[in-house]
Formats: sequence, C-alpha cells, structure tokens
Amino acid sequence: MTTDLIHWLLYGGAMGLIVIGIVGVVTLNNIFRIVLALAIAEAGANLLLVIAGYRFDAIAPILTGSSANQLMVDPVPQAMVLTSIVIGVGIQALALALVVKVYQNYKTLDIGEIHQQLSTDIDNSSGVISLLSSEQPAGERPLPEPSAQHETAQLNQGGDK
Amino acid sequence: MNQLDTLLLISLITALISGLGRRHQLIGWATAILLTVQFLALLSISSLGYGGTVIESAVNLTILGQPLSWRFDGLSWFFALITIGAAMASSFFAAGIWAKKYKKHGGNPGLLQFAMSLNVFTMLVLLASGDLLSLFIGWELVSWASLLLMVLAGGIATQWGLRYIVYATAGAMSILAGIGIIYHLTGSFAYADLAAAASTFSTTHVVVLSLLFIAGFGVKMGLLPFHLWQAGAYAETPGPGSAFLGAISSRMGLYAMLIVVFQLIGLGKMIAVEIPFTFLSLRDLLMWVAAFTIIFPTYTALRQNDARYLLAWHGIGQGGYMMMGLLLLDPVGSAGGLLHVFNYATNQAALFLAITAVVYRTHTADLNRLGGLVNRMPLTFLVLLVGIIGLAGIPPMNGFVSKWLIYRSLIIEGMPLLFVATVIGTLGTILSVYKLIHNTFLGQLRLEHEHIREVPWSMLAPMLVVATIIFITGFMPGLVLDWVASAQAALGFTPLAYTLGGVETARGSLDMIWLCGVLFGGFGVGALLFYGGGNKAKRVHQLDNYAGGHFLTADTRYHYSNNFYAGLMHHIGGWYRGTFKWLESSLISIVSLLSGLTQILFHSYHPALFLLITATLSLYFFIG
Amino acid sequence: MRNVSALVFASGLAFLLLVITWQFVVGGAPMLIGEAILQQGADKIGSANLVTSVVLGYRGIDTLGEIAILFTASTATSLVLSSLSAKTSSSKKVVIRDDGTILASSASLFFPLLITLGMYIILHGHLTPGGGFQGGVILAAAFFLPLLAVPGRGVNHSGLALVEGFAGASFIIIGIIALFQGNAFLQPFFGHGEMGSLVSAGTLPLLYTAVGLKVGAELSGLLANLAEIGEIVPESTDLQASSMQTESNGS
Amino acid sequence: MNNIAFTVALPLLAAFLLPIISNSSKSAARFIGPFVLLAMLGFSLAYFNMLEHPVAIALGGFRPPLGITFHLDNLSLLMASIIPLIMLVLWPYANIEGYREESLLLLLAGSASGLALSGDLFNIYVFYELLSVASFGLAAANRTGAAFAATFRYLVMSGLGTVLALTGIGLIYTQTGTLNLAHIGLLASQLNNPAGLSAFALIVIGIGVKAEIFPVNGWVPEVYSTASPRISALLAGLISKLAVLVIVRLLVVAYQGPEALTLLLVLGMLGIIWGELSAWRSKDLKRMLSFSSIGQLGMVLVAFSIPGEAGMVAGIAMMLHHLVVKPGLFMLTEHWNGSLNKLAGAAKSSPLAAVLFMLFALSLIGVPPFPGFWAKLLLVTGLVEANTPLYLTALAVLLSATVIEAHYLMHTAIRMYSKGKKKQVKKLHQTPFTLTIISVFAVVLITALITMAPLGNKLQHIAAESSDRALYINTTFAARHTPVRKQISLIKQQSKVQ
Repeated sequence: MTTDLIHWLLYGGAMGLIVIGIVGVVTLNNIFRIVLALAIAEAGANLLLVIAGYRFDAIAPILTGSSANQLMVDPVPQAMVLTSIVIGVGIQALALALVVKVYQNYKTLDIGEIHQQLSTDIDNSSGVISLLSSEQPAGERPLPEPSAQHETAQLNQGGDK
Repeated sequence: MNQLDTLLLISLITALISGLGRRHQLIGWATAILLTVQFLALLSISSLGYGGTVIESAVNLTILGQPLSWRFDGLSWFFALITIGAAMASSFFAAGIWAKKYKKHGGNPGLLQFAMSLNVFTMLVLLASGDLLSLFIGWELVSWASLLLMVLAGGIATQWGLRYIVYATAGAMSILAGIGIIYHLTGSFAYADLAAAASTFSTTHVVVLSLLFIAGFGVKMGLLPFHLWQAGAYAETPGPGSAFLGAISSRMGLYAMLIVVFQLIGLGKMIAVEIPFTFLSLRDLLMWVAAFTIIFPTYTALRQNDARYLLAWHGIGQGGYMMMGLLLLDPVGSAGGLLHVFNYATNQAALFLAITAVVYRTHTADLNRLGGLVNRMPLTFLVLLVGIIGLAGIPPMNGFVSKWLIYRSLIIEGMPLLFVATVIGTLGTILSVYKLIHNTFLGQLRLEHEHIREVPWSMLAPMLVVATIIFITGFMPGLVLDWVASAQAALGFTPLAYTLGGVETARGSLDMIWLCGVLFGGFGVGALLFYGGGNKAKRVHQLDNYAGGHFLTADTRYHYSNNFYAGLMHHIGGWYRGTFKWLESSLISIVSLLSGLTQILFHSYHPALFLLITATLSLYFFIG
Repeated sequence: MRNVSALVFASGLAFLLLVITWQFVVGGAPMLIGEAILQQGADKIGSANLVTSVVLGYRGIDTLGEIAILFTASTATSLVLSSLSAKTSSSKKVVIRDDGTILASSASLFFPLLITLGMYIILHGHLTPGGGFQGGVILAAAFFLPLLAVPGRGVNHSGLALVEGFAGASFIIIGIIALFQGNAFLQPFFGHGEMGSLVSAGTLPLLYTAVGLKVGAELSGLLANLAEIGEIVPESTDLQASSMQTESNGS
Repeated sequence: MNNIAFTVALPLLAAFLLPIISNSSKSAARFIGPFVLLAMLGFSLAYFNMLEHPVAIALGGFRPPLGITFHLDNLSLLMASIIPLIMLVLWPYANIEGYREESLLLLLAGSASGLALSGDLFNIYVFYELLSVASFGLAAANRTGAAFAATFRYLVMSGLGTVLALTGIGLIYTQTGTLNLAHIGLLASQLNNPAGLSAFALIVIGIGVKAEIFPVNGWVPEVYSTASPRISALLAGLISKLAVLVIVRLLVVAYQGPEALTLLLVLGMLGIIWGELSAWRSKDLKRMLSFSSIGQLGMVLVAFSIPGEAGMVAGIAMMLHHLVVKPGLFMLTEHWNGSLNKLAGAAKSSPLAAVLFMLFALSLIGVPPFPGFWAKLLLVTGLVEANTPLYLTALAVLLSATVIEAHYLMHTAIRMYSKGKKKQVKKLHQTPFTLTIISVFAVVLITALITMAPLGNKLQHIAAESSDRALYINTTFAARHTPVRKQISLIKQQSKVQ
C-alpha cells in the first residue's frame, strides 16, 4: 500500500511536472512564463532520472567508515541530474536574455503578438506582402494566356516587331 | 570501341563543341556538319536497318551494384535515323541566313544549335539503352534536354516549358515507380530478366505496370489526358527547334513504350485482361485512348489561328495513329504505326520549316493575317503542299501509305468502330491542313506582303530535301519498309511482307508505283487537254480583281480567312478541350488548397501544441 | 480552442505516461552499471564520493560538455545582450544606487564567507556531497551579492573571462595530459592516495577545482550580464535603432 | 594515444581560450578557428584511413558499459570529417565582428563531432544540448528583433524537445539500468515493449526538433529566414543530419522492430507532404528552401525507416546528398534574397550563381545522372522492396512530392532566367567568397557525379557496417584503452551477443 502510494507520488509527480510544463508552454501567452514552464518540465524529467536510481533503505553513495557494506543508491542518475540541471540553467539564462531582447524590440511579452510582428518582419525583409496572401507563390500554375500567343510569335521566330 | 561507341562519342562531341562555341558565328554550320558526320556514323551501322544483329556498346558501368549497358538494334537504328535526319534538316536550316536574323532580334542561334545537338545526344543515349536503368537515365536526359530547347525563346515559351516539365516529371516518376516494382519482382534492371520473368507476373502486376508505364511514356507522346502541355511547348520553340521537336521528340515516348510495354512486359497479355463492367479488354481501352488522341487534338488543331499551334496540335493527333497501329499487334498494323513515325517526321519537319520560312518573311504565324503568298514564295508553297498532302494521308505522298496500312489492319482485325474513329480524325486533318494552306498561300495577298520574296537558298535547300524525301518514300515505300521490317523483327513482331512499291499480302496489297503512275498519268492527260485544247488562260496581277461590278483594292478584305470554319466549330464546340483543362486546374486547385492548409500549420504561433499532440499520438500508437 | 485541445492532449499524455510508469517498480530499477560502479568505483578512482567518481571519472566527458554548455550559454547571452550594452553604455545613467547601508555592509561581510564556503565545497567534492557545481554556484552568489546590494556597480568582465577561460582550458589540458601519459582522454592519474583524505582520488580534485572556478565565473558573468540590462523598459531611441537595423539587415 | 578525443577537446579548448587570446591579439584569434578545424579534419581523416574495421574507444579508460565510449566506424568518422570540412567552407573569414561568434562556431564543431562519435545515450544528450545552445547563439547572432524572436521560439521548441528526450532516456535507464548504446543493444529485448517503444518515440520527437521532423519543425522557416545564410546553411545542412544520426544509431542498436520503423515512416511521410506543399506555396527564396529542407529530411527519415541495409544505404545517400546541396542553395540566398517575384533577371546579373542554382535544383529533384538521382533510386528500390501498403504509400507520396518539387524549383529557375527590370534584383551586401563557397559545394557534387561508381561501393560498405547491430555491440565491448580489466560480475547479459 505504501509502496503503491510512493510509486504514484514519485512517478505521478515526475510525469505530472513534465505534462504541466508542456501545458504551460502551450497555453501560456507570456513568454516569461513560458520560460518558467519550461523549467518546470525540466524539473519533471530530472525527477524521473533520480527516481530511476532510487532504492529503499539505501544511503547516499559516499564511502565513509560506517557505510562499508550498506546498500547505496545508484550514483549514475545523480551525476546525470547534476549535469542536466546545469544544462537547464544555461538554457534558461539564454532564454531570459532573449526574452529581454524580444521585449525591447517588440514592446510586448505576448507570444501571439510577437509571432505576428515576427511574421511581418520576415515578410517585409523578403519583400513579400504576406505569407498567406494570394500573391503568386513558388509553384504557381503556368497557364499561358491564349491572347498572348500572337504577340510573342513574332519575337520567337526572329521576326521584326 | 565499336561503331556504336563512335556514334555516341561523335554525338557527345557535337554537343560539347556547339555548347562551348555557342557564341561563335560559324557554330551553326559546324553543328550541322557534325550532325552530318553523326549521320554517316549511323549509316556505317546501317546493317541494323536490314536485319543485322544487335550491336553492344563497349561501355559498361556498375553503379551501386547495378550494371548499366547500352546497345543498338533495328528499332533503335530506325528511330536514330529519324532523329539525326530531323536534326540535320533543322540545323542546316537554322545555320545560314535565318541565324543572322534571329540573332538580330535578340535570339541566340548558337544556343539553339547546342540545344538541338544536346537533344540528339540524349535521344541516342535513350535509344541505345540496354537495361531499364539506362533507359530511365536516357529518358530523363531527353526530358530535360528538350526543356532547354523549349524555354530558350523566353517569354511565354518558358511558361509552356514549365508546364511541360511538370508533366514530364510526373511521367518520369510514374516510370520510376514501374521500374522499382519490376526491380522488386525480378531483382534486376536487365531487359533479359524482365522478359524472362514477365510470363510469371500476375494479372494485377501486369495491369499496374502497364498503366504506370503507359501513363509515364504517354506523357511525352501526348496521349490523351496528358496532352495539354505539348502544343504550346512545341509551337513556341524557335522555328527550326519546333521542326525538330515536332518531328521526333514525342516519338521517344513511343520508343520507350515499345521496348518496355510491347516487347518486355508483352502487350499480348493485355488482350486477356478484361476491364470490369465493360466488354473491353485493356488493349481495347488503350486503342480507344489512341482513337480519342487522334480525334480531339485534331479538331482542336482546326480551331487554331496560329500556324505553329495548328501543326503542333496535329503532332499530338498523329501520335494516336502510331499508337493505334502498333496496338493492333499484327504485321500490317504495326508496320503502319512504325512507318507513320518516319512519314510523320518528314511531314512535320517540312511543314514547320515551311511555316518558319513564312514567318521569316512576314513576321507572323497568325493565319488571319496571311494569305496569297503563293506567287511570292512558290517553292515554300510547294514544300508546304507536299507536307500537307503527306500529313492528310492523301496519295501520292508517304503519309498515305502508313495510314493505309493502319486502316487496312483495322478492317482485317474487325474493328469497324475504331476505323470510323480514325476516318473522322483524318477528316479533321484534311480540313485543318486545308485551312493552313488556304490562309497562308491562297487567296488575297495582303498589302504589307506585296514586296516579299522567296526565302534564301540556305533555308530552301533543307526544305526541298525533306519534301523530296516525302515524295520518294511515298512513291517507293519499300525503301523505308525495309527498316520498318527489321524494327518489327527487333520488337518481336512478324515482319511485314513488302515490295518496293508497297505491300503484298494475301488480304490486300498496295503498290504505290502503280498508283503514282496512274495518278501522274491522269495529271498528264489533264495537262494535255488543258494546254493542248486551246489554252485560254490569262495572267493577271493578284490584286487585279473585281466583284459584283466593283473594283476591289487590297484594303478591301474579300478573302475569307478570319475565323475559318466558324460554322463547323459552332457545331462541334470546344467542350472536350475544356474538360481536360478543367481536370488540370482542379488538380492544381487541390494542391493549392492543401498547401494553404500546410502553410497555416507552419504559420501557427504555437508549434509546441503540435509537439504535444505528436507525443500523445505516438505514445498512443505504441501503448494503445 | 488551443487551450482546450492542449488540455485534452495533455491529459492523454499524462495518462499514457502513467500507464508506462505503472509497470516500473520504485526502488527496483536494474542499475546494471550503477551497481558495478558502486562495487569497483572506490578501487578504481579512490574517491569517497562515488557520485564524484561518476561525474569526473566515468562520465568525465559529460562534465566537459556541461561546462562547455555553460560557457556557450554565457557567450550566447553576452552576444545577444551585447548590442544593447554597446548602444546604451553612453546614455546609461551611471548612478550607483545604494540600497542601504545594512544591505551593503552585510554583502561585504558575507563575501569572504561565501568565497570560503564555496572553495571548501569545491575542494571536498570528492569526499562529501557537493563539488564543483555546487561550490561554483556559491562562488557566483558571493560575487552577485554586492551587485544586488549596490545595483549598477560594474563587474570586471575581463577578469571573469580570464578565469573561465583558464579554468575550462585546464580541465581539458588535464584530460590531454592523461592522453600523453599513454592513458585515455580524461583518465584520472596521480594515484589514488588514501581514501577520505583531502589529497586523494588522483586528478579529481583538480578537475573539480577547474569546474568550480569555471561555473563560478560563468554564472557570475551570466548574472552580471542580466543585471546590467537594468530596467527593461524599451527606450524609444533604442527601438528605432533596432527596427532600422532590422530593415537594413533583413532585406 | 587515442587522439580522436582531440576532435572534441581541441575545439572546446580553443573556444574557452578564444576570449583571452582575442583580448591580447585580434589577429592571432582570427587564425585559431580555421587552424583548429584543420586539425580536427586531420585527426578524423587519419582515423578514417587507418580504419579497417570499427573500433570503440573508452574515454577515461573505463570498461565500456561503465564509462563513455566513442564509437568509430565509417559512418561516424565520415560525419566527423564532414563537420570540420563544412565548417571550414562556411567559416566567416571576412566578416568577423567579435570572438563570440567564432567561439560559438568552434563549440558547435566540437559538440557536433562529439555527437557523431559518441556511443553513450546520455553523452549524446549532453552534446546535443551543447549543439543546441551554440545554434541558438548563432541563430540570434544577427541581432535583429526578428532574429531574437525566432530564436526564442526555436529555443522553446528545442527545450521542450530535450525535456521529452531526457524523459525518454530516463525511461530507458529505468528499464535497462544502462546508458551505453551497445549495452542497450544487448538488452534490446527488454525495450521491445510499450514502455521501451514510448521511450524511443519521446527521443525521436525530442531530437526531431533539430532534425526538422514533422510536426515539431515550426521554427524552421522562421529561423532560416532571420539567421544569416551561413548559419541557415549550417543548421539545414549539418546539424539536422547529426540529429538524424542519433535516431539512426538508436534504431540500429535497439529498435529494429516494425513499430519503431512505422513511426519514422509516418512522420517522414507527413514531413514530405507538408514540407513540399508549403515550399510550393511559399513566396520567397529563403522560406522556399526551408520548407524544401523539411521535405528532404522527411525523405531521409522515410529512407531510414526501411528495414535492413537497403534503408541504411538509401538514408545515408539521401543524407549526404542533402548535406552538400542545401548549404549550397542557402548560400545562394546571400546572393539574392526576397520575393520570388523579384527574381526576374537574376540570371543576367549573376550568371554563375544561376547556373549553380540550376545544378543544385536538378540534383535535388533527382535528375539523372546527378547524385540526387542515385539517392532517390536507392530510396525507391528500398521502398518497393519493403513492399507493404504503408511503404508503397510512402513511395507514392515521395514520387508525387518530387513532381511538386520539380515544379517550384523550375519555376524559380525560370523566373531567374526571365527578363526583368534591372533594379528589381537586389544584390545583397555579400562577402567576397560567397560564390567561391557555393562553387565548392557544386564541385563536390560534380565530383560525386563523376566518381559515382566507387562512391556507391563505399556507400554500400558503410551502410553494411553501420546497419550491423552485432558488430556495433562487439566493437564496443572490445573497446581499446581499458587498462583495468577486472571482471564485472554484474553484467551477466553481455556474454551472448545476439
């Protein structure tokens, strides 16, 4: 019973954190909150790793005089989690720097507005009116107008204009 | 290094030289002469045209474990002869005075010559292919080389070229799928393995493979639902290029289809394949496709007011005759189909060159703005006349022979409905070529054409040579039937029993020498009567006319050419052409709609949602 | 719509993930390599803290990658932020706000304590829980504290760069020295020493020192970079400049 | 001395020291990057030549399942040699503003070779993260508002992806208790259950963010349109392939069952459809190329989903082909950019670039005899050989997509060659080497075309080697540089390699 409860708590907690993080990223509009949601999801994944190395009634894997023959938990996931936390810190720092710059440029933290302005920027820089407008696309149909045939006839056959 | 390798090497060198020297003034002549050398090299293996054995190329490659080989047989030789011949005529035509004027108006004659010689080389590679893989490589090379020829005029031509390449790629992919399936079934790309394994294929495989290959190769032939690209793409090419493309380019589709579908998979099997809910077999279906390919494009040609488009639409229709003849599978019909390849190539080359000559002088191909040129350009008129007689299949020109063989075979095989269909097609041909010659050369001369002259000899000579060939091979079809018979033998058909003047079978014979003798005898008698019986003719100036008591000046239009056949077209209508256009544009609309949806997806500002959905669905896929 | 579908799919995902994990037994993971390391880790490396043997020994290259990530993040952050600091440096108000004497003096009081604690944790990483990362973070905190207390005070970036450069380089160089001794890259050398003593476990303490300094310098740099942004209310001149830049670069 | 570790250590070392060096001498700092890349190239090529059969190298000198191993076979060494090569070609020699971009590029190179060589799941994750962070920095290096916003969105997607991948790794570790790929391969039977397959799915989707797998590739058009062409070339050409390589390794060692392949096949198929259709609809060159890149990676994925050696050889061929062609095409956008409508007359203003565009486009479509054709042929035969309805559907999708691809690429080419107003084509501020760089890719393509026969044999050899699961496992467990050879009693399962 207790094992079941612990099981649910641990695995449910880890998976819950991951899912909460993902839902946060999907549903939140504020980009700062999105960064936080990402951190929550990372925490969930880290928790899953730690659980993987857990065993009951075991001590930390540090050899001291008294711990000679005692059961120890798995040191590998601990090392992995250490690494992944540090990685997470680096990514979050970069994300925050980007949040700051995005805010300075677009004066908003709303992901929807940012996306709109970004699309406009890209469209402007490439000289396209809008991605979803009805302007001639790359694979537009090459149906020549019948009326144009006669005009070009002279050019192609080497005739005078 | 045998003669085949020599031929291919010369062809490659021709392409390279004309490519590298395409800015040089004399490159036109150099290309033409090199093409002549190719022609001679081809003649050195002319034993193939007279029942000789297959020549294997010494070049063999193995790439990714797949051997590639090349070889030439009677069929390849027959097609190669037409290819190089057409290229020679076009190249000589384009090399001289024509090039100067073309260049003056911003064209690049060197590029045109390069494109033609490249096309010749790629076509020879295709014709020489010795396994399915080299066939596909050759096929794609031909496709892309002809794109170069089609788009080099710029302007509207590039749009037609683009349309062509989309159709061609679709065809090529269909072929690739077919080749892939064959590879799966036989474990190799070799012809021999396919031929050996073909008898074990299940009906489903035969049907799927045949449809894939016929659709793929049919695109280049302009078989019915896939024909929309062809007329414009051929017509908008600079004149000599049109002549070359019209003469031979789409026949490459026929060649490949003959090799794969007729020879290797075996068309005989298709007779056995019944189409559900109909009385038709798969072959009957194809024959009806061929019949409609004859009729619809021919009547579309009738509507054209641009001489080049009119001819190009005919090119599609005439392909139907060849297909029809070969689908008959008997010696007479298949000989008719193959012979028509040769005959049609000569006719189309002559016609396109003649029209180009007219455009050279008048600067227009618009049939509503021409007329009465017969006195100004008599030799061009003669060439055009010979060409249209051939195209319409009227004696004594060569087109009659091949069409006669096809009609004869249709009757022998007991297919009256198809016979009627082809006759309807021929009727359309006659009407439309009459429109062509009437609107250009007959009737009233336009004021602005008052002072034009015959085209220079550098252009006339190739035209006249082609016209002579049309007449001679019409007079003595046995010359060509020699080659046709060995091509038939290479394909595995029973060769036709032929004579110099025609055919001699138990169920019908034709002797063109006799027929021509009667015909010219008749003409001679007529001439005797006319000139001997008091020639009352009086030469007047072409503009010296009056009607209803009123003198007519050149600016009064009494020559009926505008909207020719309006009444007829009113009855026929253009519904069929609209159908195919509608098909095409609805396909494109579907793609457009789908692509709009995909863009919306990429435009969504929450891509993370897709990640969530994908993760959930794929986990569900594994767990659920 | 988006939220509804997100919730639907997320609950589906949560359900599926729980279905997967339901078959796992807590505390019953196979631990194949973990068990092996527990058994022979002490003999092979000589570090009392087996996690440290994994971090620096068995998975040393992971740690190299990890400090490289921190370095990359810091470089990328300063690259991202540099346009701002370059532009506003002239117009920035160089007013050093003093947030109170108590804060300032306690910050300077804690500074040596934190440094000592950080170095202690770094140097005992192979013996006790802790190590380069934990100690490095404390070091960074020591340097960040004055920044919090007295915002606007500059940070010696070139000094930080020097530390992080050499610390990172020495980690790799220790690994390469092992190579030149005929061992594998990052293989511990120098002998095991007596387990439990400060000088033991071969090169591990050296590596951890390098990691500690690197992490400390890296995090200080990152925090300083973020702190130097100041108020993130966009200035109108800056906006115009950046939008002009957008146009000129983008087109 | 196993010096392959230098391909990772050297660039990282140089990147660490670059700020210090550039403080003292700017000119010295400029030479370090190319020099280090040359050294990396030397090390990997030296191994490439020596290699007769695959070897594994235990880093840190620990016996394989415990320590981290680098797996050296033809495939990983090929990638490890291509990385410095491409970086050398795309290195910003002329327009270096500061050391930071250079530093990030070196970090990218180091992590990329680590990713190519590593034989440890968590190590792969670490290098993948390093690669990601470096690519975020590079994507934002333009420092425009749009670049920041696009990079942020990229970062969030990528971050979510790595969370999923880490979850997947956690699930694998929970089940097998090991991280070494070869050891996982040994225990593959334990992973052939819903939990194991789910772990695979999570890793595929997570890593797939960088591999431009549908539908987690929403960042692609944005980042490629806002980053500089060199970076886009690098991301589309190199980085995406390395991410695919990770998936392939996992597939070979542990997931040879049909379910995992089906997932890849379906994702790849959707990627082809979506990518090519969007490219067909796009209106500017950069986005067209980005979408086409998505489609191409879909084809790569479809190729790898074919079971056995046939899939491997097709996949590697598609991968290498795209690796050469896409960077070349992206570099062209340094020449012309912007709306396709304004490309008219581009061929007149720079004829060589237009010819190169044609060359790349033809190879991309798969016109024989260009290398793209052979790759596509391998893919087609592989799909037909697999011969299930799903694979045949994929074949149909692939072939129809090629038609669409031909349409938009040729339409663009024809626009370039059509006559246009003179001032319409904007020539961008370009570095002097742009055309040279594009030509390098073209020369590689043409060389591949000429040497197709020996190249094909080599390719088949590589594929045979890298699709051999038992070989991979044996190689790893025979890793060199394991001075301590104690018996590890706990690893019982390894006695029999399946």
